[in-house]
Amino acid sequence: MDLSLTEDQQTITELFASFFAKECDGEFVREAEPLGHHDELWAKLIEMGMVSMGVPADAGGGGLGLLDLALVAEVYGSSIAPVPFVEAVVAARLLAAVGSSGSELLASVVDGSTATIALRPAVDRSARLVPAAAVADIVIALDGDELVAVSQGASNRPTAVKNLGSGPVANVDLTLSARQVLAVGNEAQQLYATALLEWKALTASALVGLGREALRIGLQYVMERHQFGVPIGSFQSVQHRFADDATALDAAGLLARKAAWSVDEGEPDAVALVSQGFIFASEGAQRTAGDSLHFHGGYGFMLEYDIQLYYRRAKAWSIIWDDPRRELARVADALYGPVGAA
Amino acid sequence: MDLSLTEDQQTITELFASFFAKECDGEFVREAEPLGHHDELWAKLIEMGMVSMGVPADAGGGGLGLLDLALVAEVYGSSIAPVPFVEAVVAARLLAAVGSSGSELLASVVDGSTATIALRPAVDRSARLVPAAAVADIVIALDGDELVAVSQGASNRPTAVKNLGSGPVANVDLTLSARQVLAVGNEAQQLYATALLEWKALTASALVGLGREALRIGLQYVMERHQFGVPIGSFQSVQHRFADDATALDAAGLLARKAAWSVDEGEPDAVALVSQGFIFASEGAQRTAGDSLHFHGGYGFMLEYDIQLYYRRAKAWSIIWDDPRRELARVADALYGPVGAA
Amino acid sequence: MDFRMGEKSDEFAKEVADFLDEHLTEEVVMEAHETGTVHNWGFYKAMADAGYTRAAWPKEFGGQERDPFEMAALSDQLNLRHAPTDGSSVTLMICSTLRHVGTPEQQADIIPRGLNGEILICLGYSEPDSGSDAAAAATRADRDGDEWVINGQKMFTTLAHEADYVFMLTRTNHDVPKHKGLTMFLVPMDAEGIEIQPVHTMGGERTNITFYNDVKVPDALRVGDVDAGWGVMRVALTFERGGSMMGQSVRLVRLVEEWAKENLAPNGRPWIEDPLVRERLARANMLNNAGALLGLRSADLFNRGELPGVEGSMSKLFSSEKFLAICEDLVDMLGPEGVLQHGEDDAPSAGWVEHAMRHAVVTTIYGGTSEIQRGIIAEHGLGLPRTRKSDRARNS
Amino acid sequence: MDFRMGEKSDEFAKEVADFLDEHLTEEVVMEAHETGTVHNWGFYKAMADAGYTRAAWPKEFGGQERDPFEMAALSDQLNLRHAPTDGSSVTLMICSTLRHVGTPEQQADIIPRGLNGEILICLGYSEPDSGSDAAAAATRADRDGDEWVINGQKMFTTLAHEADYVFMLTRTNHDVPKHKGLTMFLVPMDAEGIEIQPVHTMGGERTNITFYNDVKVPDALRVGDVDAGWGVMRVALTFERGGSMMGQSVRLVRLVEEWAKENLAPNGRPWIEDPLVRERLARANMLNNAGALLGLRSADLFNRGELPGVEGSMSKLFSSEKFLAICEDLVDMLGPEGVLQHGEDDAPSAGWVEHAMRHAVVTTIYGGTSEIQRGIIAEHGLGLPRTRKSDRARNS
Repeated sequence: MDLSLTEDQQTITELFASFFAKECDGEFVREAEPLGHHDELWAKLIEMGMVSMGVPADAGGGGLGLLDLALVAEVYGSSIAPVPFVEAVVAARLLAAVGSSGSELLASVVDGSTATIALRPAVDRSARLVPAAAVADIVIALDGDELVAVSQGASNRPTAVKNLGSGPVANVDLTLSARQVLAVGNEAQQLYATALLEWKALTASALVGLGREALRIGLQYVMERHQFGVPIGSFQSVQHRFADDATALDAAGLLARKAAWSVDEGEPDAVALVSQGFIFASEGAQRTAGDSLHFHGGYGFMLEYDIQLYYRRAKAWSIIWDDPRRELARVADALYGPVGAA
Repeated sequence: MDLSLTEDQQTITELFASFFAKECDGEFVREAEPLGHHDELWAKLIEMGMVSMGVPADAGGGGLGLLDLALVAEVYGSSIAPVPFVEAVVAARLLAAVGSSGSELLASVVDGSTATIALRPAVDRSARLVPAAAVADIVIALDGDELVAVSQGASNRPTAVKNLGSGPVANVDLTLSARQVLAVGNEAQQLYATALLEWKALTASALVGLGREALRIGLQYVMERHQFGVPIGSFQSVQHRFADDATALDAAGLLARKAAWSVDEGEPDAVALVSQGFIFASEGAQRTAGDSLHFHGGYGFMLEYDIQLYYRRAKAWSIIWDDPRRELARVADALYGPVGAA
Repeated sequence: MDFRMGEKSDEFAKEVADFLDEHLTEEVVMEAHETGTVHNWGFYKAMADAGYTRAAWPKEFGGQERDPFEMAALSDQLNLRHAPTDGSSVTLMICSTLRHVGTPEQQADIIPRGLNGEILICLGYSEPDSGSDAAAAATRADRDGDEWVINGQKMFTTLAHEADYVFMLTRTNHDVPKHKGLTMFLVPMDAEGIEIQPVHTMGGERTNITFYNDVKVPDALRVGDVDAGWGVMRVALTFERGGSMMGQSVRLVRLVEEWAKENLAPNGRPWIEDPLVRERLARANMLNNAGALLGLRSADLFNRGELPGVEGSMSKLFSSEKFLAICEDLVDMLGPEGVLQHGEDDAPSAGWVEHAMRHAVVTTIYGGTSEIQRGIIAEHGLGLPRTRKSDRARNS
Repeated sequence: MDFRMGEKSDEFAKEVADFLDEHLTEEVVMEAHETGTVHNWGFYKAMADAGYTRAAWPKEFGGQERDPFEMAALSDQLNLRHAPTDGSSVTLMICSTLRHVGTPEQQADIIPRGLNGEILICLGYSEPDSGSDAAAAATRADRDGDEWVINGQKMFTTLAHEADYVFMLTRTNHDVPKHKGLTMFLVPMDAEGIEIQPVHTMGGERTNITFYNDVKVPDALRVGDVDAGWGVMRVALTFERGGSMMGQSVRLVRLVEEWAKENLAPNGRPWIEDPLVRERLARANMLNNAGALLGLRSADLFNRGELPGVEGSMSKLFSSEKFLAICEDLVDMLGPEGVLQHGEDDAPSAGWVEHAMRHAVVTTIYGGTSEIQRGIIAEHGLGLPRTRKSDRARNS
């Protein structure tokens, strides 16, 4: 066992951390609302290889594993940058995994196009609440028996719905754009399941990063803010809640990393671990952002303070997948088998 | 609306409060363990009319309503006296409600016999985990289609099981003692349901009393106990948890009283309110007893300190009924109708 | 002991419901939602005309002399219908305060206009460096003959942009312990030197920062004695405490119950048959019932001529914390659909759950944070010793 | 980054499992359970003979030089099987402390006997008036030539009735700040003037109060310098910190999983198909996984030659609080059957859930309460300012 980062992992996380530190502060995030997307920033990140690095080397990418990407996702989550990193990289890897049927689309992605993935199978040829769909060139969805990709030009992209996390979430009518079948049947199901697993793993890590930054913002505030003649960070009620939060986030970070690692390694408990990491990171991020916002007092609610950006996204990034208790039921399925299977 | 006690209510609660204050302290409770019953104390309470007061006047009792009894149950809960007050009074009222078929047994109860009630229908003629069954003369149970009473002599009372709450809980084989049918069919079901409703309402109030006393014990301890040169009750972490506990217990007390009142008044939401009062009082009592014990530090675990008596009973009195989440499902049934009924 | 609200309350509730059917139009509700200004002059005036602004007031003020349970019924109805009463309730609170501590002239001038729905008064307690520690207020008022000159800045002066007066805490004495050098004023918002800067919040509400530069206020608008402002503010607080959020929570849970009964889950059955939906709604319903009783206990105390102190803190603490917990839980329950905001056609419960969550957090802050309430309960309710560092600050 | 425990650990785990199959008999486990004395001399000796007492020790002590992950595997196996190691683990902790701060004579005398499973050492830190505030110890040691005379009382001297020594914190200087007047001793339990009073606990464990009346101890048994006891105790603490309860929790959840698979609910299906059972076990499993990683992080730090400080506090805090929460939740899940204690034939999971709940509460107390751990995390991990009143106490 070795919990330290490799040199490569350190290099790449520091690269993105310093990029975000320079290019994307709270003000920047706020200005990109309500759409929650910044084309120029995203173009720079694509240029840096943020998407292609996750594509296998034999498909022309950087060949990073899911754990490496999870470490980047932590950094991304801390910045809450208005770019669809998780969706784009997961969709790109999926296109690589489908083989020849996806090679043309993959090439366009490596070239700079943005793909995303619907988190739920389409119903009546419509995929609901797809993250990044309002800014994506390609939307991948499971449509009945088929795994399909629709290519939407700038003109027929769906409008984002007004949403809690100010993300470019949209409903996608799969009949409106050019539609291409990537895989069918069992293969389609399996590819799709793997992509969702990766999406959850990376989003979990992003939530860990988000939570850590929410904690940092909160700590800074309670050290600066004085009431009753002392910094409010000296009150035991503040200290103890942040201590619990920091502990939960550290545990969540370890669990999310282990989950991503277990997917890379093909460990038998990978599915359960990814779900657990996702749930636990969601809880940690939400609680920390909530506490941090609460300790800001009235300032926490002002749109011009950053912490509200984190509070809203902590919840939105979690539930855009599902009710955490439904996800807990899936953990049970993974651990104990589905009901009635025995 | 009037939330104050009537003069009669004040008189009766003070009567029992001063009795318990004189006759039953923590030491007394401890010495009655593990059986959790004290014959002499119970005899005195029966003598005082603690059971018969709950029997309708036309059946020779004191005719108190459920709300009155709930107020006494609060006092009883505070004392955690080793006597089966809730079971005995509920069973007595049930015997009164069945009419002539129960009149002989009722007479014996008014005369000093102790009855109890099985909280779950019997399975294979056996009633499991019946509170007070190890010390009761009469056990009432729903046995298939029939509501029955078995009269167990001192010689064929079942042995108490070793249990968390040190209560005289036992499994009752309904074939071992003289068995008498009190009611059958729909009538049996309804009588039984009412008795369980009353049991829950009174146990909820007992749990409120238990929680309040656990709080009082904890407050006294944190004022006396000094660490770092100050009473530990001056630490914010202690204060804030007890403030939350006190608030929850006050709310639980009001809810439990309203629930009992609503049964007396035949309010349409009585069933939901009783379940809610039970769940909420359970949570409040458990959390308060847990916090109080925790703030005792190592002393909380010593058998010779009283708080552990409360901690164990807070949980045991709750779950001897059921998993609180299953009870929450019954709240939903009461509020929204059972699933598939529409 | 009787838990029925009583015939008087029930009848009044019906009367108010009819009133709201007529006057609380969808437009009124939506305007408040969209602008974040939770006040509507027309609705305020209609409330006044119906006598509801003075419902609890004595006959000499043209009041209806309604008891605390009728007032609870009024408040329930307003909450259930999402009526925009932020402005009127603060104004009426200050009118009540003036009735106790105002000069005869202030009472004659201000109270009737408040009760008639003609003026709005906002609060000027918080400052950039004093929130929970309100007594640390630094905005200064300096005497200049028969006038006072006010300089400083106030935070969260909600509705200042609509208000006629700000009820303001100022420092008039710098040489005494902080609680003893404060004075209250009713500052006219049209005075020279006031600047209002809008502040928009996560909950969609608009509030303000207000700046005061050499604002001149006649001594006649001082409320209470010089340097006795802390006492005046405490009187005002007694009319605020016990502000329960359970009414908002009841409204929300009803909306979600309706949604769950009327909408189908993927399995083709109504959501209300889903175990996770049922458990959550049953629990929310339980918490609402418990919290409502804490609020009614305060009403019961008022009704017997007692002042709820700790009881009010318990009600505020419990109702705001549970309201927030319920909101966060119900948003989870909705899963992905929970992100949709009001205005999206297919948002469950018209997006009000999402909106309530963004709003609920602030209820654990304003009117005394949860931490302040817990401190009050611990000290005054449970008899635990002071823990706050303010001890030292106060004595220094 | 690699999350595999590694081949060495896996092999060692198997070896230990085989050892436990042979030596950890049902009788050994049940004796500890029934007497509350969580120590067994025979098992301790067997552990020593197998080299496990010195598993982490260097070759010069006959040790196996196992790395922190192998040690984690050892600890896992012992926990999973409920081995009675309270006595041996404290003894070995003191041996480690002596290795760093003991005299050559103490090292030569005590360490081998500890590693051989021949002696038991218990802890004498807590007193009636000093628990979390250990530095307030009042038990005094007064010099008398080449001896010290000890007078006082210690609380929670667990296993004192089996022990050969008590590792004791005493006050030797009354004229300096409280942390600076303490000295540590290894007091032989057969010395004259020691009285042991048994204390029985809610968790079924036996501990003791010990009284010391003019107990004479040679200076040779002083550990560390005079008045330097606080530093010695801190060395001992570094060997204790990070004590994770997750292993106990893993054992418990496995037992309940087995119960749920093997027993039928009233509907005739295995309990493991019940949604409320599934959700609870899935959650408990998640918390165990998260907590185990916090523990392994400490091992990883040790493995790289670093000392886990805040990380150890996090592991202790999380694992004990979650262990307790899991126990309370699983007891709820069992409903009425959850009241049944070990020894009742039909108790689910042989009553171990009920037992674990009564035991788990104390894990949030001993080895530093949750409040103490949160304070350490806040101060040393998050850089927040000291809040404890001890500041003033310490400086006074």
